[in-house]
Amino acid sequence: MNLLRAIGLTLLFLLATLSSSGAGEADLRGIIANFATAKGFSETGTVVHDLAATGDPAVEWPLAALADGNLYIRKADSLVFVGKEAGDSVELFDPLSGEKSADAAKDDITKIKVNNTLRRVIRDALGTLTLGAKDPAVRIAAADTMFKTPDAANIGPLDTAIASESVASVKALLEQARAASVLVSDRPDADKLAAIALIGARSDRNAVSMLTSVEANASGAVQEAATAAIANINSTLAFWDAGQNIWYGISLGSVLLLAAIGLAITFGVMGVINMAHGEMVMLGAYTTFVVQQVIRTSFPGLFDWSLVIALPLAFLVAALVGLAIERGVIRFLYGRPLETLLATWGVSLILQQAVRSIFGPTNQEVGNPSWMSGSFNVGQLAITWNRLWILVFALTVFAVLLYVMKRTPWGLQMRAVTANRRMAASMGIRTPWVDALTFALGSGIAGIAGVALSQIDNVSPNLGRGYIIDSFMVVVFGGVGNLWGTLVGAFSLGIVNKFLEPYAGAVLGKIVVLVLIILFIQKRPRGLFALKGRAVEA
Amino acid sequence: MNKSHTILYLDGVSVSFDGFRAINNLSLVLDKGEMRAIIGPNGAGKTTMMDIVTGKTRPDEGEVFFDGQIDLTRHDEAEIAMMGIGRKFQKPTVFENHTIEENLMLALKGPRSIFPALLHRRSTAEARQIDDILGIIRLGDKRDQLAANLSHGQKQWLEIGMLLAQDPKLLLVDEPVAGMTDAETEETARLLKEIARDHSVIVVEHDMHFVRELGVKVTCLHEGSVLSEGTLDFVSADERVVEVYLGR
Amino acid sequence: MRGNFSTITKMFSASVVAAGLLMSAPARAADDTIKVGILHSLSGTMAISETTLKDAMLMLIDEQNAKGGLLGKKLEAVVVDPASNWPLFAEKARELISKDKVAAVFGCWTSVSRKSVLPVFSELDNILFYPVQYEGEESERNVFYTGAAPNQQAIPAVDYLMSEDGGSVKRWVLEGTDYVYPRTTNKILEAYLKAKGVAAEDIMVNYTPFGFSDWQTEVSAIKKFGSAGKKTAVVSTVNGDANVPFYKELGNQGIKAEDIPVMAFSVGEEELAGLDTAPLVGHLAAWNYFESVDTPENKKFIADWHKFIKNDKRTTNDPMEAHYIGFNMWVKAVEKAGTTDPDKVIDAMIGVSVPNLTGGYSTMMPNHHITKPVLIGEIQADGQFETVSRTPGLVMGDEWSDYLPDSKDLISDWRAPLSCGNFNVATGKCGGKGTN
Amino acid sequence: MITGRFFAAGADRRIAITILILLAVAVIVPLLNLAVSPTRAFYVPSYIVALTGKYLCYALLALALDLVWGYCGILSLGHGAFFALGGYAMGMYLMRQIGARGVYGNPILPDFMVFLNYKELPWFWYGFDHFWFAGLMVLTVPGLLAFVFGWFAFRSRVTGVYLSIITQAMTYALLLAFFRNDMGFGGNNGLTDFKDILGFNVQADATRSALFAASAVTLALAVFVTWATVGSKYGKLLMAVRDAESRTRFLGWRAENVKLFAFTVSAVMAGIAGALYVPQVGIINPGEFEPSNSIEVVIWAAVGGRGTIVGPIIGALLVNAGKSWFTGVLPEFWLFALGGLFVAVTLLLPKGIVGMWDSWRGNAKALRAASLAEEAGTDPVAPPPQKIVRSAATKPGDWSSSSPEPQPAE
Repeated sequence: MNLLRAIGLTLLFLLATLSSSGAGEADLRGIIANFATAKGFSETGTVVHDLAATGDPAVEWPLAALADGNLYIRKADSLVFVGKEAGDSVELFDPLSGEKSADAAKDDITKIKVNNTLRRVIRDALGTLTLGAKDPAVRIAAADTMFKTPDAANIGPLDTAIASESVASVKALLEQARAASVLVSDRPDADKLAAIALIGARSDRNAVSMLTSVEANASGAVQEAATAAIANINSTLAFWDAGQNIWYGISLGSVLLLAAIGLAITFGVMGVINMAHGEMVMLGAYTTFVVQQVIRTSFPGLFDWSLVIALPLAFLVAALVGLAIERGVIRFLYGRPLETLLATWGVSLILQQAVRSIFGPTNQEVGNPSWMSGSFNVGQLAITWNRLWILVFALTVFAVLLYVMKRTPWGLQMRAVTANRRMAASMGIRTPWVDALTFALGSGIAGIAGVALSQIDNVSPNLGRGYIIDSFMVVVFGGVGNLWGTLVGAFSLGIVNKFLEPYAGAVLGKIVVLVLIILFIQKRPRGLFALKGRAVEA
Repeated sequence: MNKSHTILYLDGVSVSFDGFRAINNLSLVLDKGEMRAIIGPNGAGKTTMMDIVTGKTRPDEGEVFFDGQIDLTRHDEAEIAMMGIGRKFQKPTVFENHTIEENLMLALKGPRSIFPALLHRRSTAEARQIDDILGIIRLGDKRDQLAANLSHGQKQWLEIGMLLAQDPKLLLVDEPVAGMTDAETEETARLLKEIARDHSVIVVEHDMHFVRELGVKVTCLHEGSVLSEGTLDFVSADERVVEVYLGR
Repeated sequence: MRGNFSTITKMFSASVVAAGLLMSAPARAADDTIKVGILHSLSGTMAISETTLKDAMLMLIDEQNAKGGLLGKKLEAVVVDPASNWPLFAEKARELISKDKVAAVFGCWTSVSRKSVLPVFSELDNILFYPVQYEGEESERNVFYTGAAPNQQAIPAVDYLMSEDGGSVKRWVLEGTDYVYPRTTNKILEAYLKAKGVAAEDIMVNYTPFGFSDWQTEVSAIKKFGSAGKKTAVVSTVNGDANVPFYKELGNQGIKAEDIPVMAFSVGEEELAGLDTAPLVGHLAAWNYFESVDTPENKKFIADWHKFIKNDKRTTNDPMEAHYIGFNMWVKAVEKAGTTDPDKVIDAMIGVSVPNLTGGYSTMMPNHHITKPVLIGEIQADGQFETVSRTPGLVMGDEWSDYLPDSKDLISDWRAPLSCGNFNVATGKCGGKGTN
Repeated sequence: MITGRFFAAGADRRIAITILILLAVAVIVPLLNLAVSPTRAFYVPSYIVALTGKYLCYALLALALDLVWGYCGILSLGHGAFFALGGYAMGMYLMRQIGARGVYGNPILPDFMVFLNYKELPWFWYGFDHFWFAGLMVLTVPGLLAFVFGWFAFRSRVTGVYLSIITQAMTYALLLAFFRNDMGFGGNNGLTDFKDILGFNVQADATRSALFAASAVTLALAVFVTWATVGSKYGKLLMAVRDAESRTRFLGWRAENVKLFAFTVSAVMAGIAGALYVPQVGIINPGEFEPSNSIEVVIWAAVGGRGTIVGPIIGALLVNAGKSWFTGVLPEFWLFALGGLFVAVTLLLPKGIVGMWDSWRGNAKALRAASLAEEAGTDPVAPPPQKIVRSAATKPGDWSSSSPEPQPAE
């Protein structure tokens, strides 16, 4: 394997230095045809190398297709094609000209198998080939690849690329890639020390990874420099690790907040112990699933908007179900909180089984729109987009809710009914109506929480069960009836949990958090932000 | 000041909830055997004062002494109750799922731990005491009925009866005639006066007729402190009191 | 109103009485059918996996009936719901055997459900077919294990990762859900890796609770562990529900299969159906069957399945194949024994050989485990696995791992005269290791 | 004395009948199982013995819960934890009895410890080879946990919903803890593969019958003890705390001690139920700590009628029989049925079957209690306008106009 790569890279080096003379199309076809006869991954790998060795930019497309598993051999004539699946058949294109050939049935063609190792080989080969690409993003990816798979042979092409690079940030990456390659070459120690300094400045995990292998293989000054650089990076990383824990804690907190915030309304404001709250979250998640299904089949272009479309629908679905529960069950049980607990538990069983009967018991696929995928770095902190959006979303929901409660007539009525029902009723507020709408609001918010949670968790009938206990803990910890308490409760539980996790492990961490909550409730029986005074104790 | 003759001694007591000062530098002294009426508008701190005396609320500052030497701020409700302070709530609170007799039995003075209660058998002395109290509160013919079925006024009496069963030295009675008919009010006043003969009593009440009927010293609270103190006539002549009650 | 309440009470009591009567009514003993018990959770947390197996069994029984039944009688499926509740598994097993008089039971998922019904099966002497991969360390007379033992899944998977094709992995993360299967599998793997010369500091073991959903810390720990300059892989025994958030986090934190591949033992087509697999292409799983396997038997099986379940999107998976094999073996053994009497069938089972779906034959071995090929597959963008490696021959399930100190001397052979599930070759006695 | 009261009091006839039925069942069922030939009509098959034995343990658990919920207003959503702890104590004894008969043949270490490479028995397993010690632990472990938990919670006056939720947190934390393999309790698999109890094979019909009889007798005893407790002055006090906790405090009672005693006794009863349950079902694992299990216990008590002694027993038997029947006959629908039962009982039968029966039969005491409620209006759909709506959902089902639970969360 390493041998293969070495051969490949030497060839690449050769071609790069010889500049892109380009082999004839016939030669390329000849090499590509070898795919049909190659047996096993290593032989296919050889063909990839041969192809890359030509240095012809035309091989980029077939190689990329191979990496994606889209390169096929037609059984009838052993010709190689780039394929594109279209229903039951596959559209075939010539690998070099891109000319469309006749469609083929799946049975008539064989896919050329790739595995991780082969994909890596292709990635490396493409890395060198795409150093001169027009798109800076592709050049960055190439530089990144070459940094991770350093090879003395890369120095040449990298030098060429650095000389012609105009974007400063890309240039820096290319220089780091070159430094990495210098470290595995037999260049003099002085060059290597300079390279270590350059890489040390990166101060990220990849740099540590790179320097660790240098440390293991080098000796003398180079080794010492590597050790020092590693120690240096590690101390920086330790700082970032703490930051990372906080970020993870905030992120977990935002999930808890989303799950609990609807409960803060139904439980906190209305005093209804809604055990079916988790199922409202689940309904929201399933609404997202249905929306995505419709979009996938009918409007594929709208996929990135699917969550935005799902939000109001999820709110509506959950709110309507909430309304039905309130009108059908809960309104008969006001003032008997523990009985609402039992009744809503029953409702939750029914909802779960209903969803199971309709959608089946298995997980449903809810895709991440492109803007929710991947991550970006802040310093050494990898922040995933979905977590960030969920945080933003949770805070937005919180702010809107706070606004509704504090600044709108409806919120005023809601608070009036909570504070003094009789008085509110005598002032012309239709209290049953306010009750129903408040419960619907709480449920609706649980529904939109479901949209967000569908992005990070299973969409299955059991989805809600996983959140219900945590949600109650958050609301109780924060102080019932206080939205700010819920906010603070969610984030503090999230952060405490994430700080405990690396030391105690996930299981023990969670147990410790639960025990802490139990002890905390002893100390402050009404939570963090409890109202004090006579009124609440009466 | 010498506390030895006092049954209740409050000095400089303050308590606040979330910044709201419910009791503000309140001082109040009740002599042994005295009956005192406390009046004051809503929010004057009457109930909070009772909460402090009975150990439900801890004062932020100030002294609270019972019987001259017992510092009440160091004890909780049950201890204070055992020392001899009985309290009737504003809203009559009796055990609605128990019979009247059982209500009294639970209130009777005696050991208050679990195991004696488990093995308890009613003695003839206890039965006699219960009979006596039933006579005083005029519920003898309803002894086997559930408390839930009593009228509002009867529940008030039952609660007073439960206080009597405790045999306290000091009774705190919060709005005993709220919601009573005139006849019942009169009867209650008579009952309280009878009780006051051998107990110290504090009565909180809005009903001026009732207070007048009691004919005792009156303290008017306002915004957590004593506004005026003296006979009812004296207090009701006080301009500040008039202002507080009638509004500016 | 009062009247209404009485009516309701009356109705309620009436229905209770009716329920009682139905309960106590003796099961109509129909001699013209052979009953087959299906003991899979249809509700609760395990329903997600087990419901499919119930349907698969119903399909297999239908097909067998279409072929004319068994011993001239029709087969009749008796479905019960143990509701993911382990004591209920035992109760339902007892009910199936004692009340419904089934000839064999196909069911359970997870070791705990199997362990809870074991005493029932040995007491009432009936047969259980267990279709899921498990940790081994067990061989019971009344149980046939059609799922993979660790050596039919874990060890070939690790071998593949260590090979050049697999990326010559040098550093290992053993990530699992905290229960017996991952614990035992990881114990075996640790011993195996150390025997292969992997240093202790190159192995990281971590456990998370069931249904764990916040993987940020764990994934970043994997990333950190993987940045030591050696090729790193994750061997995941993460169970069921926790997988989706795990893979989502992997994808989002940018852990690519080319850099740190994840080899899973509990992730099959069914689990992937709940995921967008595009960011996961190249991550691996080891099973004895993939839906993508291109054989005529498999094609027919999938077509039958889609027809039966009336949904072209439903996937097939390894435990379904295990039931397919187990059921066919049982049918064959019953035919061979000429009776459904469990005692005779148990004896007849050993040596029975039936086609599996991956183009070969599986045989029931004397240790009540079967022979299977081991396939390593890579996740594809369409949610299927692409086989990247396949053991050259069939692998025989090894119930007592050779890599655990306390079980390496044990073997199981249920043929007479040995008839022992834990025969100690060192002491020559049946009954485990003896003194410690 | 107490026994005199037992036979004399007409109102308590129901208790006497229950106890007599239980004792009779304890004798007759084993007889019908062991002495009657399987072909006869009266034969009780073994699986029915095992099944009903299990139900009796559930009934005991429901009765234990009812003591704190029905009589003291403490809605514990964590009683499953006490049940499971009692079960684990018994399970540990049964594990030790396996001895060298485990698959690895290790005379000291249970199988799961062998394959998890334990070298020696963890300290907390010491002593469990003796039945008396295990029996003691069955009582003390749940009792101690309840005592410590209750001591903290009641002293800090954690009530109502808060208490319910922290009891749930307690059982959830224990669930997670027992799932951990490092705890030394067998992790997810729990304890299983039992062989002997007191030298008798747990699989044998005779042992099963004996366990069944033991369960029935224990339940009868528990009924008697609960009845005696509830009927004593302490029992009155318990209900007084339920109905007006602050009043009891101002009368000088320590409400926290009153609750703590009931909570601890109840936990011990739950522990005994668990200990009887384990040898009959043959497994104990962390699933028993599942919060949903504890919630289900509450519904048993509610269905039968909380605040009564016979109610929880009837409820537990009926719901579990229904569950067995439904999961066999209509497996896909049984959750609908269970969920529907939860809703229907809370809405239509707030007093449960027994309470309903009482008001139906015009039982004098119940009528008296109901009279006031009827005054307040009996229509559950339209709450009477003259009362505060939140507390006015009072229906004929309620005992009285005052809510029997602690105050709402607000």
